Amino acid sequence: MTGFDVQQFRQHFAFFQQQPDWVYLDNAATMHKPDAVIDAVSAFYQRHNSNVHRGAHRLSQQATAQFEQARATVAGYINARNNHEVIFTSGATAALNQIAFGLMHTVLQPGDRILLTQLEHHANIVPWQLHCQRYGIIIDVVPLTAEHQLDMVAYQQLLQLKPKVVSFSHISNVLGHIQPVAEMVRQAKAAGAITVIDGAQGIVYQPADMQQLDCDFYVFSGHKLYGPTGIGVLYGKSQWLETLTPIFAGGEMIDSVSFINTTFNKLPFRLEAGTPNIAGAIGLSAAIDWLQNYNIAQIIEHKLLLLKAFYSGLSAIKGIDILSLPVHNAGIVALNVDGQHPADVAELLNQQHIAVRAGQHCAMPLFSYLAQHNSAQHGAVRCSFAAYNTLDEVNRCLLALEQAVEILTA
Amino acid sequence: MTGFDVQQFRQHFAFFQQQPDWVYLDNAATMHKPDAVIDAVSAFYQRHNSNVHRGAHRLSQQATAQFEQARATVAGYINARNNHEVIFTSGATAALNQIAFGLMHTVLQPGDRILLTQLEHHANIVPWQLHCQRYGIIIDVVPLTAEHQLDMVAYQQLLQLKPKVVSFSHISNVLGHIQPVAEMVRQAKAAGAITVIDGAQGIVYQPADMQQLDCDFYVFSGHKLYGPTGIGVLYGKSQWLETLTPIFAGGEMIDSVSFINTTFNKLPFRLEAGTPNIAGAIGLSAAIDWLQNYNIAQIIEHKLLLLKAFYSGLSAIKGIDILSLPVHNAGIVALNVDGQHPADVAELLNQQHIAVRAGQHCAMPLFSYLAQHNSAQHGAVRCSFAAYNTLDEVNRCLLALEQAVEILTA
Amino acid sequence: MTLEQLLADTKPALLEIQQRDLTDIKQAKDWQSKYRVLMQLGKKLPAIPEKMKQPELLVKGCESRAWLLHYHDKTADRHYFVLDSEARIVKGLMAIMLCLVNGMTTAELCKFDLCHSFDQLNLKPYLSQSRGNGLTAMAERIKACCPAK
Amino acid sequence: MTLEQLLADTKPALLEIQQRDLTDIKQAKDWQSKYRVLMQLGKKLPAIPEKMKQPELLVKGCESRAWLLHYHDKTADRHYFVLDSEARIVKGLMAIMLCLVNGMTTAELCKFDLCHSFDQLNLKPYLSQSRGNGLTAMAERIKACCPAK
Ligand SMILES: Cc1ncc(COP(=O)(O)O)c(C=O)c1O
Ligand SMILES: Cc1ncc(COP(=O)(O)O)c(C=O)c1O
Repeated sequence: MTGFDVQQFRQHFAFFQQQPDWVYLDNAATMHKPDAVIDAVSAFYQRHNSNVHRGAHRLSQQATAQFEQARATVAGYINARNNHEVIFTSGATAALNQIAFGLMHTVLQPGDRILLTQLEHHANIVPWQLHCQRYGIIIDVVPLTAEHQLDMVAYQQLLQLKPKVVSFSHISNVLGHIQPVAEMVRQAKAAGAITVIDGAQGIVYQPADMQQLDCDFYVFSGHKLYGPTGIGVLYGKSQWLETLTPIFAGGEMIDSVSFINTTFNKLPFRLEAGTPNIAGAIGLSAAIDWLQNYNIAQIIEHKLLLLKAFYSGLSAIKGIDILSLPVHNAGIVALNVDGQHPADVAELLNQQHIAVRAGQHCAMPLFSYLAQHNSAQHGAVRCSFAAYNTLDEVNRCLLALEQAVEILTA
Repeated sequence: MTGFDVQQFRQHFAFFQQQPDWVYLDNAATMHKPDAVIDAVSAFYQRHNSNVHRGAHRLSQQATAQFEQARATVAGYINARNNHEVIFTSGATAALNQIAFGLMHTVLQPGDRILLTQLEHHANIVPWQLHCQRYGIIIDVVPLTAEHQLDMVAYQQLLQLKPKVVSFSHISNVLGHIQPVAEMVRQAKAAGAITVIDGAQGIVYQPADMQQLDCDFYVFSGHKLYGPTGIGVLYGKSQWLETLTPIFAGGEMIDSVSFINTTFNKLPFRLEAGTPNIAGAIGLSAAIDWLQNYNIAQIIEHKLLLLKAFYSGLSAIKGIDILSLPVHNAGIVALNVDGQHPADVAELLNQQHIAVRAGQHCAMPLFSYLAQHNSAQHGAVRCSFAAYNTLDEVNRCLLALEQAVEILTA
Repeated sequence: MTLEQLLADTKPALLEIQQRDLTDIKQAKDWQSKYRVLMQLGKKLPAIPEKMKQPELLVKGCESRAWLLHYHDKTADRHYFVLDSEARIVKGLMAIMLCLVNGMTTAELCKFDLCHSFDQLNLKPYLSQSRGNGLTAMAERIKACCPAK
Repeated sequence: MTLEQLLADTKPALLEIQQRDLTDIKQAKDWQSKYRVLMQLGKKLPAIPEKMKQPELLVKGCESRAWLLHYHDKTADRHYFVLDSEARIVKGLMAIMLCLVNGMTTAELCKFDLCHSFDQLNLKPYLSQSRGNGLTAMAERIKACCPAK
């Protein structure tokens, strides 16, 4: 019994009234938005719409104040040292690209090494690959153990190769496994590396404390944290944000422009070229404000209950191969039905109005590893749970899965 | 007398009911949003919210269909040859950066030249500068005539230097002058150059026809076209979009990923890494759908009426120095009060609830040119008119300006 | 295995689907029955041997892979296709698609409206704009065999 | 012109502003009167000579430029400032800011709440988060003269 009232929580989401037939378990892809977020976005457009940082008029000054307040809200939520350590981007992918692009030349030189892991999302692989190939930088990869956990012994050994940058995800978007990020940052720092955390899934599970974690960069997307699409956060320590070469140049990010020479503005503006997603930032901060009405520990407990019920239900269905571990799991379960293509399983769930995702979940390197050990050569079905999911929905999903297995193996 | 009913048009904007005291003439910075746009964004979140291109479930398929329909709407509006020639970005600035970054190496080689103009927005200068400096590419600049028009003789001469890329704005965001883009594209193509048009202001004045203009790239921002913030459009001919190196790498834009090798997906996905601004794209297409209820020729005529009234009122105020020409003007007027700092003028207008912008409007090179010829060394006050502005508002602005002059010159 | 053989093997399968299964699908009482039929369809088509699955035949759908082989009998102006997919339901749906277009002339193929036909079979939702199941991609690839005007 | 001279010239100007103009502003009947006073304030402050306007003194506001000189009398622990701005209204507002903080000790400066004081003068709207008029930037720069804990 948790103190968390899921029915009360659910009432904040118009989506569930609009789509009462559906059980939405594709939360790792994107989350639904509480009314507070939708209303904040509408209210901005209806009452305060203006461009920011530019206005000689009060409307623009008010819009700017709201936008900067949104930055302060995010900074407060992740306990940044300074508001200007929060850079608004269009999403986690954009943020990771800014980091990878921005560290080339300035920090990373030909022959240097960086360290990633086998379970990263493509957004934390491809940006590095593209630039590293071009500049002659070597990428090492932390392998997994038989339990699909990061191999921490190998991690320590790879750190001895003195990578200049170590970048890893807080929580795997496929398996749901919570990585030991605090320990990983500590070891990486001891080895002298810059640490980058892909928090796209992590921030949803639990607010991350930048001063405590003490990583150099942390990124996430608004749309996965009850917020709007098109907005994301690049947190960085001032020193490193100052070092990054901006990936975008334009309006507000420069200080003076001539055809001879251009100088950059200070943080956060130097990394926010052009008109930002003002309504997006305001919507994200509304999401955070709203979320803080709830006790995060109770939400975690509620999700744990769902997870337990799901695992125990799964064990009663024949031929289910579960790729995710139940411990240190943030509420994401990857699974397969023995010998069946995950697309077929997902399609039969879809017919029963259970929304899940099937495939390789933008983590092909992880699946090429998993394929050696499991029935995962075609990817997996992923059920991802959010705070607004109920035990009843877990049961509906289990029943639908049973039905799917029956049809597939008839 | 135009057939355009501005009061009816205005009723679609909640903003004017919410802020009845204000005369908003900062439309070149951002425009207000009709209810249709705000409602479309809310409705997406309330009813259809899901991630796109990924779903094994119908919710995601519906969201994808809406997102792709938005692309089709934009493509139709600009008469693109193919829907996939429309790439969604976070704004015009992002689009211009993608082009500049993407042409380096693939098209532009050390020693090559590109051609810009003296009146570009920073977003069409700094991205080129940054990459060109690094790769040893030479930037030439089309100068202005005494009337602050592009010097077309000089343009032809500079084209003889065989620039590989020519990039210019459709409409100056400072002066409002409509450039002879069709002729400029024709000449640039005859000289063998790739043509890029910064349509951030142009698309607001008039839908641009890609097949008729036949430029290679055209970019604009949603928020200046009655749409949401955080969304923009990069139009490009398929051939050139295929050539661009993606500035962002990530989820959907790749085809297969391993730590050894990664291959890109086809258009439009290869240039849209990560979760796009789904609600933003849907909002922009709602703006276009809504706008098409009106006759664009009548809107242009209405704006011309406003402009005429404004110019004739200005001529009655002593000491006004107008930088913009009234002919071929899209509804943007840059001016100064003799000997006064534009920030002071704008502040006195602000006190009277007239929202205008003062400064260099992200076009410093233009102002360093204008400063040699005019009272413009500190920038200018910019009054920019939209279809929803009324003659009454023009008059209120003129009265306020008179009052400001009186106070400043007392 | 040669293309000729594959084409030859595909023909009777399509005939059977057309004559029996399509009616079954159209008349299925519940979704379960419909899916049971769909999943059988795929099995009836011959599989494309692994070594014939050249990368350029791959039809990119996001979540499952499929392959398409095209043969144009120029003398008779007839288009023939063979396809395969990793996922059974998708393969079943693609088999139906194949039934509808196999043996068409260029003119027929060009004006053929797949969406409409799927609609009549109560299968329209599968032809959404999503690339999710690769079905739309397959439809596009088939259409692309129709020469540009 | 030296910093000493500038400081010396600034002092009486600030005194006059403090004693006369601030009350005028507070009691202004309409915005026009308030602005007429504001615009006079700037004129009372001595201008910083062009050649003393070093780039590092520039306070970046988006729409008009301003410069700040800081002098810390370490013996008496007093902070003194001189400023200039291209725009008259902004300069007037900054002059008020200066009145409030000139001659403060480090401790006083650190705990000084500019926003609150502006509020009392009915000038709060000018200290928004906007960098538009450079006023907030100036306030931040003044505060930055206060050593970090
Ligand atoms: C772990 C992880 N990293 C990065 C991303 C990319 O996020 P976005 O698509 O919002 O840019 C995702 C989401 O798909 C993710 O789960
Ligand atoms: C001509 C021109 N180009 C580019 C831009 C940049 O647009 P955005 O800030 O929306 O990226 C603007 C708007 O400020 C503009 O007026």
